[in-house]
Amino acid sequence: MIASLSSPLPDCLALVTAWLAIGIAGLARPRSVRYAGRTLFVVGALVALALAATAVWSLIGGATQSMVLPIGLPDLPFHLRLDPLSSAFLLLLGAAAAGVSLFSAGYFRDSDGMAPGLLCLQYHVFLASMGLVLLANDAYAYMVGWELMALSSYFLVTTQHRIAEIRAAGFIYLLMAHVGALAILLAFGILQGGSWQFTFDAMRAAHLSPAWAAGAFLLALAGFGAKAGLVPLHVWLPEAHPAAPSPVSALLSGVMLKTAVYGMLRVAFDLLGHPVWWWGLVPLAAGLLTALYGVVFAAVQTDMKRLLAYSSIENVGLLFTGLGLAIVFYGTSMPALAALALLATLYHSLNHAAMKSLLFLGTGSVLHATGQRNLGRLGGLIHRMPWVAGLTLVGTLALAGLPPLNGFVSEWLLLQSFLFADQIPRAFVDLLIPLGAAVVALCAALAGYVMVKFYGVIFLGQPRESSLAHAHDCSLLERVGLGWLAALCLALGLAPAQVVSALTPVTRQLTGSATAQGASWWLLAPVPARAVSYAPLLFLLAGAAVVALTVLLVRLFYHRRVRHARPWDCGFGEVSPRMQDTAEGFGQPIRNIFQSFFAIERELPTPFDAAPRYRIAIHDRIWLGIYQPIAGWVRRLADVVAGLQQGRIAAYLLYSFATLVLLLAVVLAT
Amino acid sequence: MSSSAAREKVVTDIPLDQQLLNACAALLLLLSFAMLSQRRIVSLVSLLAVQGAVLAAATLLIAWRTGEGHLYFSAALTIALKVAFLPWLLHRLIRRLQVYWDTEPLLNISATMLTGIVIVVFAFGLAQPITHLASTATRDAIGIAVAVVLLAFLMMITRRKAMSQVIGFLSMENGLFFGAMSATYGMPMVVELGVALDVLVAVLVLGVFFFQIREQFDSLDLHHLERLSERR
Amino acid sequence: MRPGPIVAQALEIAVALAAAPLFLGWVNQCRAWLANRGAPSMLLPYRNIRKLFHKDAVLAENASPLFRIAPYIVFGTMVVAAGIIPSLAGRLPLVVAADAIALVGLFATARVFLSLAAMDVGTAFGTLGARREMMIGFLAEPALLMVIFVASLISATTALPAISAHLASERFTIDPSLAFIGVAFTLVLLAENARIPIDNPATHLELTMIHEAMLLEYSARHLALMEWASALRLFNYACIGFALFVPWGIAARDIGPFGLTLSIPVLALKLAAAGGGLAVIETVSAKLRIMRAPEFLASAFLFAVLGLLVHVLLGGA
Amino acid sequence: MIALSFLLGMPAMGAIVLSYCGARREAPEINAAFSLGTFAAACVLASRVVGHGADLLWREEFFIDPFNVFLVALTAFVGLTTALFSRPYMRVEAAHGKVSPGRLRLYHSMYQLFMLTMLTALTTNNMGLLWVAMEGATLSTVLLVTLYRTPQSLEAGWKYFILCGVGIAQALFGTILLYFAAEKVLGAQGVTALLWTHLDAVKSQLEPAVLALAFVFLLVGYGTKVGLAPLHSWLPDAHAEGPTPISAVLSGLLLNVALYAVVRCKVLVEGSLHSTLPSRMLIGFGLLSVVVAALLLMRQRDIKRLFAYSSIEHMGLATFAFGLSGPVATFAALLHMTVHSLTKSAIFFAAGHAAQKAGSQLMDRIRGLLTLSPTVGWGLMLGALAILGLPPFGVFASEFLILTTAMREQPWSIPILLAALAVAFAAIFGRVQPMVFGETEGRRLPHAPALLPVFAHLAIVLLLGLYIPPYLADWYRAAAHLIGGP
Repeated sequence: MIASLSSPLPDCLALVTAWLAIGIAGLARPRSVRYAGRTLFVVGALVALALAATAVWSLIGGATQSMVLPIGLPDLPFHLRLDPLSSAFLLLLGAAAAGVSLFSAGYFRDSDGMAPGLLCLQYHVFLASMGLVLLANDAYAYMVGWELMALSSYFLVTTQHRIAEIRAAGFIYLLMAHVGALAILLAFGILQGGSWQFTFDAMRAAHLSPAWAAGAFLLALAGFGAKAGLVPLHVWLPEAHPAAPSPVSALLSGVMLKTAVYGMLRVAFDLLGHPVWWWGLVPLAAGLLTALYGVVFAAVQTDMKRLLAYSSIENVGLLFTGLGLAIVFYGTSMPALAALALLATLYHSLNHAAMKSLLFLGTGSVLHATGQRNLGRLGGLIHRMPWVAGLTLVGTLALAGLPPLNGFVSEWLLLQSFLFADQIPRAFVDLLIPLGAAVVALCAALAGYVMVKFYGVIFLGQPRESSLAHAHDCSLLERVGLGWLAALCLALGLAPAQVVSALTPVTRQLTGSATAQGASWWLLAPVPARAVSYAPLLFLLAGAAVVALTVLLVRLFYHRRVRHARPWDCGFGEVSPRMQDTAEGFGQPIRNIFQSFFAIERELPTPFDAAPRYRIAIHDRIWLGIYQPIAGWVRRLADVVAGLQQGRIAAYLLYSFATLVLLLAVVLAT
Repeated sequence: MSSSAAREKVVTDIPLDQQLLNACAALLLLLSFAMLSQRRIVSLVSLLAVQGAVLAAATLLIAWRTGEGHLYFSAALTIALKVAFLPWLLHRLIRRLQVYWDTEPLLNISATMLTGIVIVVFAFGLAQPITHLASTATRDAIGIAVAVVLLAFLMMITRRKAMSQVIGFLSMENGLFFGAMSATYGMPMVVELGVALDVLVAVLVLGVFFFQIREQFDSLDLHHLERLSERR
Repeated sequence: MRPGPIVAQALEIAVALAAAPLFLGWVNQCRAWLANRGAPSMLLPYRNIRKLFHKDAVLAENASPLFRIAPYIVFGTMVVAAGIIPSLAGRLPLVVAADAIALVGLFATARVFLSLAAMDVGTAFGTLGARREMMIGFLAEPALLMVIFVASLISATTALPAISAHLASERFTIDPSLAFIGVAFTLVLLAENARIPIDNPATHLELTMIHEAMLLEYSARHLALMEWASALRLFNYACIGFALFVPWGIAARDIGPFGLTLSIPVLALKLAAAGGGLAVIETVSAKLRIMRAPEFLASAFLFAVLGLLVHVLLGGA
Repeated sequence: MIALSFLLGMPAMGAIVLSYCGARREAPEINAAFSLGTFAAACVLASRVVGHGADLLWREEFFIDPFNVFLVALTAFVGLTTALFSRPYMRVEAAHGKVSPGRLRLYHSMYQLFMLTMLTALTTNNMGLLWVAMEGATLSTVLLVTLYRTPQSLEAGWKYFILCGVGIAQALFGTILLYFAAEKVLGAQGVTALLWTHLDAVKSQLEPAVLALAFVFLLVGYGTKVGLAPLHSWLPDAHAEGPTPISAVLSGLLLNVALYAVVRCKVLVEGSLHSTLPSRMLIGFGLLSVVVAALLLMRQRDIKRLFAYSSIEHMGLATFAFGLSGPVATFAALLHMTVHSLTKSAIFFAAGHAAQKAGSQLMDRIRGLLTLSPTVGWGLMLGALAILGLPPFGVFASEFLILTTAMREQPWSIPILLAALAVAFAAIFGRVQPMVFGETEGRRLPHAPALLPVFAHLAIVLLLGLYIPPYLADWYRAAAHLIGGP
């Protein structure tokens, strides 16, 4: 049936290649902002839109297509495949990249450390490599795309390479990415199952013993977890995301993290075929831990991009929670529920792509306008930057998980799927998993806290620095980019039924089942047996009607007189910006309540200090407790080995001699 | 065990040439031990020359016994290179560079000797499977060849002077040559020539080296050459 | 849709709008009585609101549009919530729009806007109030969600009318977990509505106040809407409590005139009792230091989680 | 036949010619011209093999089969590009007064001689000649390592000489044992008993006990030249202290050829032993080398030393892969040899320029290359990323195959490999990044770097990562078949 249609896979391939071409075209005039920045990025955005459209079309078609390219290894040319799962993530890529590219077209300046042409190349290679990851149907193509993605994004992260911290961030990023990639590679090594065919088709057909299969699953989880920022493999994320230019942070957070989710879904449901239920407990537990860890750390950050980065960790945690839940359900023969949990994961991936990209772009505009990332030096920007403030508010509310925006929908779906966890026919597990719902609820509420802090400190209140008075709103292209993403947030929030039905082919592909969808186009009712429903449009209309009616009535019966005066503040005389809560202050309750999560380093002034200074630094216990000791061990081991290489030729001869004698002895013994 | 077996054979029906050959082998081993214990570099060179001479004698013996023409050539080469040229060159170098004594070796002499004996036992054990298979008259000498090689190795490890290390290296070459001789009556001619050429060039290069080292450090003591290391 | 349900829906909202200040007045009256003071009129909240509507609005110079919109949004969300919660009848048109989880989301929306508005002017008290409100929020919200979660597990749905219908039908077979979540819910209700022991609605003492601190910059009609919204919030919470714990008397199926006329007096009765109970709790407990508030709410959260465990352990099978 | 005479004759002539005129101003060009001639001959030879298949020449003393032909082509190619690179590089060294005209003559002459030994070692069918050529390779380069006559270079040269000399002596003993075993089967004519093709034909009849011992000697001998831990100690010193072009050819060619010798031996021994003992030894040496090199990488301060250790690591990986046996792993190992050789020499080119610009080989002194000279900076960065196994470069392709194979065949080795690769990555990348990126006080140097070799190599490595031409793939397959069995 697909053969008769003109085919979306070649179209996708062409679009991905077009990205590459755009990137290379950037080298033609590498120094020209107008050419490489303004023009090519807009073209790239159009390609992204086309890709999103193709993906939607393919998703609706619901069929699977594959092809083979004449490049790659001799026995392993690049295999490509477009199926509902990859279509869904291509849609995510295209939709988010469109907004980010438009924004970038207006964002990149000449002074950003790297020539615009090079940026353009790396940026579009990054996009194209993500496309390749999503289209790949063999391990080699997948890994090439995967590592290329890491590499190109590394260069983007280190755009401002003259700053030592940014270099350090780039280093740890690429290191973790590489180690993770090795783990994934090894997982593929298991998955090929002795057939030495590294195509995904062969892996689907391979039969693995339970131990091997579990090994592959866990390796894949480690690899993809490292890319996604799953605790304790998250350490690179809060360093790299803030270091990157904002549009890149947006792509990293919004899109690249999702490729890890894609990979995990691909391996667990597609390549392994029949995940065992207890496998799901690992991502479930890790996801819950990650979510809580991320959001708690987000709440105490003072750098706006770090805050968002930690919030990304939280959301990744939620994604893996949903994924784990889906595996548990699927493994215990409850495919319909697995489909529900999977739906929550997919939906949240889309949501997070839209809202986190939006927020990172918003911080980019703020950064350009003020030169500040530190929350302690921002404030009151809603007056100077109304566009950015307005559009960012949408993202903020969405990320806080408030109805009727999109963040709430996926949260709702996730909680709904948790509601069935007590039916899992495994003793004790049915008791433990519902507790996960409590963690999810806590994280969702904390996310609200974080977002109020984020928005309130940056945009509301009084400017904390006098220089902020010169802040300017963003350019037109940036507005368009932000607007596109905000519109996505709204659309995803208000039309859940449509999104769910579009995602149904994916859940059907992976679990063989699908969530039921009620007949009403405005009503999301995935579990008909339970008569639960959510209709954001109705909801919004009712709310809007009430508000409108209130405004109308108030004006009708009373008046609309307004006087302006100095803030009252309980009659306190002078109101200065320094009297507002700082970012540290806003995080104080969280610091107290979740004290055990942090390694806090405080510097408190004594009462007699002439110039009192209060400083607080919050460190990651995992970094201090796991990574630093490992580095220490390796260094000590290196010292030992280096001691053997001591410069004396007699010793070296002795090594040769000993080796010879040892090997001879071995041979004699056998 | 090998020595006792050999002795038994000596008493019985071993032909003279083979007895002579075994004597050569024993001599070689003895010379190796002598080199291991010798601290005077001039004497070391002399011992090396003697070792070369014994080697040449053994080669001639084998050549006479088997009638293989190329072995005569080999013997001639050995005499020219290892008895005449190399010792001459080394003596010249010693005189030019004024290095007559090695300093105290890294391992004291008696310990070195003890280790040497262990090595000889090991080498004989090692040679067992080869000896069993060899059809040559000289097969019992294979173990000795291995021992000579390993003893030269040991000597290189324990010495502190560049010069004595080189002598150890050449002694090792001798052991190898003897091994080839006793196991297979020598290698094909092309190879033999190549090996000889290599040894020659090696010694020439070494000579150049000595002058360079001497020029740089005013001594040939190896402790100058222990800077490049991974220790900090 | 037939006109019947829409009329019923409108009626429910109207009742909520009207009854909310009255309920607040009733609670205050009870408290005064219990404290042996002369009680103000039950209608005082109405008078206050009316007075405020008449006044000129005074805005801080640096207030942003967000500050002016917020009261309408907060008020609007509370009204919509009132339309969703089955206070009088079950199957009303708005009910399908949101289940209990969405309801929690709705409350969160109101809270976020309230806090953002409080931060807008940039005064010390505003931000302080916002921070404390969010702190209480992030602890109370999951507790409330857990309460609803347990109820949902019991009744296998998250739609509030269905939950209350299910609970109402389960006559006298009390699920032990309900006791736990009942306690949790009460604690959340107290915290979320700025009651003692977390907050004192009657004080403007800077160091202890939460809710009032956020409203300091508001005046006139904006303040009126905010006050009305908080009255509505209390009312909504009370009605959620009724739906979960005293689910009788709600017109589950029949939303005709008869069912409604029956359920209005029942609701009034429940409100009266609840107001009295609330006043008693507030009178006998002392205001907590703000640092203790997290412990208070954490215990609410833990009670709810315990309820969950008890349910899965005992009731689930 | 003629092509082979040219292949070996070109460098031989070059060595003679340059020993007379190697100090002239145009000597670098002459050097490059001879290398070009060699490369052309290699191309002709390769195309003949494509056309006619394997070939025995000159009374079977020399042969061309799929295994060595691609190494010949590779060697000639890297020889050519290194000659091109050394043109500006050595000029600058001479201009800085680091080398006198006499030494320049020695350098050029020995360079060609080294190429001759390499090509001889590759093309000879005679295991004895192979040994001679390997020893010749040491001798021709040892004086090049000490070209600068600094104390360090003398020390490095001495260690190189002694350790490799002793090592190779063991290989000679191994060869003797091999001959001894072969003589039994092939007769004592002494003509054919050392010819690899003949040995290969009768390998199953060779005496296993002798061959096992022979293999130990050969492995220790040639393994010293491969730089397998713990025999590797000479390698970093020699690489770091010699002139950069020599580091490039040592790393890119000598190690390959030594490994080639090991593998030739392994084929014979494994055929005789019918056991996996040789493979297990290779696996052990490979793993140990990877681990030791990775740990020592952590402590490097000298840029060339750093990449010398990286060579040990990669040779270890290739050895490991040969040890895994089987067509896939062997294919991967051959590919790894190729791409490592190309990448590493490219890195040495870039590192040489970088050190020249900074006036020091210490990495702490090399900063902000991207500002000083973007092309050198990018060359070094891309080269380092390539050698670290990031796609789409070819090293990734081979590591992909090696790791996936190891995962199935020797899963116990995986944690070790993984940890070592991670440590190596951190060590190298952590060093390269601040050299390429960051601020610098240095000024741009007037002379233009020789970038064609760097980017030509990287381009080929990139190509091999994405597309291996069919004839090359066929060679690899045929070679893998030859070595690893079906």
